[in-house]
Amino acid sequence: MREFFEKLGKIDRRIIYLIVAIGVITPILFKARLPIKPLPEVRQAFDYIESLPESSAVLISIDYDASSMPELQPMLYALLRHVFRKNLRVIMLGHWPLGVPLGQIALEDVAKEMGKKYGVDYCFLGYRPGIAAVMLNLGKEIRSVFASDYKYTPLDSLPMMRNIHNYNDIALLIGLEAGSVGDFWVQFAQARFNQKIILGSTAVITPDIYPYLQAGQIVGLIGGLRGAADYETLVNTPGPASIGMYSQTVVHILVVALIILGNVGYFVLRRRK
Amino acid sequence: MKREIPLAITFISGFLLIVALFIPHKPFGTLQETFNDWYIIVSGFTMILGIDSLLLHNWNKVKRRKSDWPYALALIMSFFLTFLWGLYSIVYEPTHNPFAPTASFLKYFYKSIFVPLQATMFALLAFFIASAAYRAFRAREINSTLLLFSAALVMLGRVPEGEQAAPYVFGIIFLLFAVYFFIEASLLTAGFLKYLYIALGVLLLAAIYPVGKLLLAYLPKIADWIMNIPQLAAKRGILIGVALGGIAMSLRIIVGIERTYLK
Amino acid sequence: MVPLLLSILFSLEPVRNVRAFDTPDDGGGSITVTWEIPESDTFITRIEIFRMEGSTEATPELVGYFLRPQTQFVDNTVEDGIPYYYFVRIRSDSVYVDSKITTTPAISKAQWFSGRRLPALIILVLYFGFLMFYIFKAKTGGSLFIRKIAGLEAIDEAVGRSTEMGRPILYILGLGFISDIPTVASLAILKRVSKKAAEYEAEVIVPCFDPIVMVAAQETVKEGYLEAGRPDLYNEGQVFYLTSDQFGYAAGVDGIMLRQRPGAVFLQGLFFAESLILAETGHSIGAIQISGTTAVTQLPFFIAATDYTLIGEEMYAASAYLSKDPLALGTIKGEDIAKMVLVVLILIGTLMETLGIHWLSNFFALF
Amino acid sequence: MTSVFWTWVAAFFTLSILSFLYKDNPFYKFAEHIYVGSSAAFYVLQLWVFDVYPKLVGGFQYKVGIEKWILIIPAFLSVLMLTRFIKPISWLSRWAIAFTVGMAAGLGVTGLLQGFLVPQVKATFLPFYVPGTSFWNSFYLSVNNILIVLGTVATIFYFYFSREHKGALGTISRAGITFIMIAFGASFGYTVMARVSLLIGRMYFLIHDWLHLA
Repeated sequence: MREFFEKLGKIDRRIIYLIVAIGVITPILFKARLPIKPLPEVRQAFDYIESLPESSAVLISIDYDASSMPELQPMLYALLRHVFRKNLRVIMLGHWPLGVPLGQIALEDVAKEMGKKYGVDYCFLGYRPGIAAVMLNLGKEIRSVFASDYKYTPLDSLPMMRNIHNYNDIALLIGLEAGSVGDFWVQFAQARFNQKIILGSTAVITPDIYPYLQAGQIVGLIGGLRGAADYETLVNTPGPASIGMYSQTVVHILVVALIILGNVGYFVLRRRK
Repeated sequence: MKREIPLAITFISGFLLIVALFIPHKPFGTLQETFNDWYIIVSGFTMILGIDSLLLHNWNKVKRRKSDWPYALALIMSFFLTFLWGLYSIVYEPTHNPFAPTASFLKYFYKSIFVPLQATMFALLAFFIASAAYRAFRAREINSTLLLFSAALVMLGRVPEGEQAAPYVFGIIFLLFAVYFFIEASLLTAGFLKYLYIALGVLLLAAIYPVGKLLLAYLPKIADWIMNIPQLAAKRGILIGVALGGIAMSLRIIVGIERTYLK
Repeated sequence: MVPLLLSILFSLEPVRNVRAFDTPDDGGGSITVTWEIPESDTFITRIEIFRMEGSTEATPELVGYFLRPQTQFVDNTVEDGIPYYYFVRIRSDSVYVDSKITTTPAISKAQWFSGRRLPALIILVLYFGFLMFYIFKAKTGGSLFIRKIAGLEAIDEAVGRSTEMGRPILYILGLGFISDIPTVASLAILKRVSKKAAEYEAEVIVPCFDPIVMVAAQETVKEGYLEAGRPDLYNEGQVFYLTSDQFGYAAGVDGIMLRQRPGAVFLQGLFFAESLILAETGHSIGAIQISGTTAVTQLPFFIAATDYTLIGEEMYAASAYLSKDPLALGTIKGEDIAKMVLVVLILIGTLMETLGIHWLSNFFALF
Repeated sequence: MTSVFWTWVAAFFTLSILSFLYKDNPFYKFAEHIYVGSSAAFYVLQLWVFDVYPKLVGGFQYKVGIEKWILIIPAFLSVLMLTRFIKPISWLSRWAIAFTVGMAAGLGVTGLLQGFLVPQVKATFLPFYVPGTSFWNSFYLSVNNILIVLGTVATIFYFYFSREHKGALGTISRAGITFIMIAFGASFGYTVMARVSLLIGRMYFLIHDWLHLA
């Protein structure tokens, strides 16, 4: 009996790794889902997109790279599905050069799935250096920074872009943020051009973005994997985030349980000394 | 001379940057950016030394047939293959930029080799965070107990349905503590400490239900409170110390008291 | 006639009090324009700012616009020394009214002192004063006490134990560049570690993330060996470059830990998410680990996974603590006095806020 | 077909890195060495394309007058750095290091002063009494402010070095370490979610994209 308690105090780390792995994998394999109550700021974002008239233009900015992919990519998929289902048009660009291709993958994926056409329903502009400069020029004329799309097709050859020149022609801007680019969007696009903005962010920077929501500078906020799961739920397309939420809860409880076990072992051991 | 000139260079460049903070006039107003540009240029050329060091280090392993030398060779080859692939994208592909979305470098190397390696290394943290918590979070004394509790509260407060699990988790913790106190008490002879332990044990048992109710109703709020009040206060204290210490360290460097790479 | 009629209909009044002046505290090339919007103007869809160069007679040029009510515009397209005049036009769709043209010319110029930063200057001069005072005091003698810092006391022991086990010492400088102060602080500790290691004839391995840090670390280790009187033991291959990728570096260092089995691991400098990967692997090979960083978010992981941790400022105090250089110790005393002053300041500030006096907090907000 | 091939490549590297959790093995060794080598090359390319080329080559091409010719200084410092390849004059590289260390000191002062010291002190000027919607609301907000101020002050005292932590200083610095420990626990707990998200992302890739199981 005593030996058993002592063992609790020093479980081999590999067993802990195994427990965590099982905790993550099982819910994914069985597509287990928790009943998710979306947070109000996520619902706000969803409702805003719902309210947009058909064929409005939505600008999506990819401001993250591979290391934040697990949180922001599911968010992007859910948003794209919603936007395309509402028959809105998507213009995609980005300020993190190494993340921009990740945005393109998602865009092509969802477009194919929903039968959307390049140049008519969506287009991909890519990356240009200079964060503030790009944002300010988008207020004047999009062609002054992006004369052409990523394949060097002039914007005027893309049917959907013919009447789009600046923020006036863009109904909504969605920024997916892993760093400080979101602050720039608020500072330049919202404060100067009154652009409506929804920000999606990694869990780490979400606390920094909350003040914008409270001040009414953004019309919605989707934070972390939790936010992504909320959005998937709202759009009713369960994906990696909603499935992941189960794993999250399981792993968190497992870790707390492990801490308790460790302490039980520790106290029994200490008692003997 | 070998010592004085570097010290003078350090003094001048450090001093100029500080003065520049207060002078908007040219060239001081943009000095920080200018220096940053210079730094980037110097660091770009120093990369040659870095790569030389990396390749030589591994080439020596290959040459001397040290253990694991085939891996060292794989490292050298992967360096050159990646580098040449990038060069190919610069020279032969229409965008002349390996980081353009259409470049084969980005499409294949970056997406299928680099990203999985990076993301998986990063993902290892989920395992390590569990093993570190298990090993280190022991209620040794009052402070480590507080650390443990605040970690557990925030952890459960951040996940959906966390508040459903929390009452059970903390109920078990309280129960265990109570049992511990009773055992301690049973081993003591009658006295103040014995009754104190018994009282603590009873108190913990009595607290299980109300605390459980409280957690069920307010857990996410409690977690936020911990983050926004005590967490913030300590973080701020540490940051003020870091700022004072860092400025003092900078001054020591500028006036030449601190010279790590010089005698 | 029609616009005039419509403007009466919508009661579009021109903006008032248009002022243009040189933007203060800047490097020139900038004029700030401010104005007031009459409360009756509720139909504004666009605000346009026009500029005339040289005189009020010149052709107006559109220099900026807003799509929402704003009362300030910074024109960064001006040249120093030329007089400019401005007026502001507000629109409600196709209807517009212009404000009066500014009467005094605005001329941009660069300032030699940023008044906005005066508080920062005062704080800096005071703080430098404290530090210099205690440096001079230390010069004239008088020993200074410094409390025990467990993590620093453990350095010699860790190096010694590692040597006894016949294992090398691994020193990790983190992901900082040399332009980050924590990296420089870490180099100071590295010097001490390599000196001790040279005395014990133990090997120090330093894998680097940044090439400039690598060069500086090579010089530092060489200097440490020289101070110990064993320059013969130093070899350049001990300090080498791995990669500038965060997790590539972590993967490489993990490999070194597993295969070279260091007896002591130092993690000192600036760390990000990789901190725990390194510290857990170090723990799994049974090395004594001494960590230190100023990155507040990574400190919990170091506390959990390593044997000793230098928290924030303790890392900066390390070089003074280890070298026992009286001048450096003098600055530590200066820091402590500054802390007392700050605490008093914080208490005064909170008291003033409680009483509804915001003078002090406004002073600090001047940045 | 190619996409299937590249998915397998990605899965191979993912599993190789994960195998490290069990113990060091040839797969991890291989993946690790490939990672270090290729990422080093990756950053050389990135540094060239995004930094050195536009700043130095671009600078010499497009800048004029003094702004152009001043670029000789960093070019010269770079040459000094490279003297390390020539042993007899390698000490010249210390001049270049001296410049970078001086920059560290200068940026250290300005950055810490502007970015940390003044804003953090200012943010701690909190009133001890906050009027709220009700007595208890006001009480709650006021106590929060008092806790923040006291916690900050106590933590500052923990870093008081030049006196033994005994007596009053001992008491307050112990309160400081209590705050620090609560903060570390909370910060640890806060990060778990983000880290687990990363693992979920990888597992989802393996199960969904590679094995097509879910």
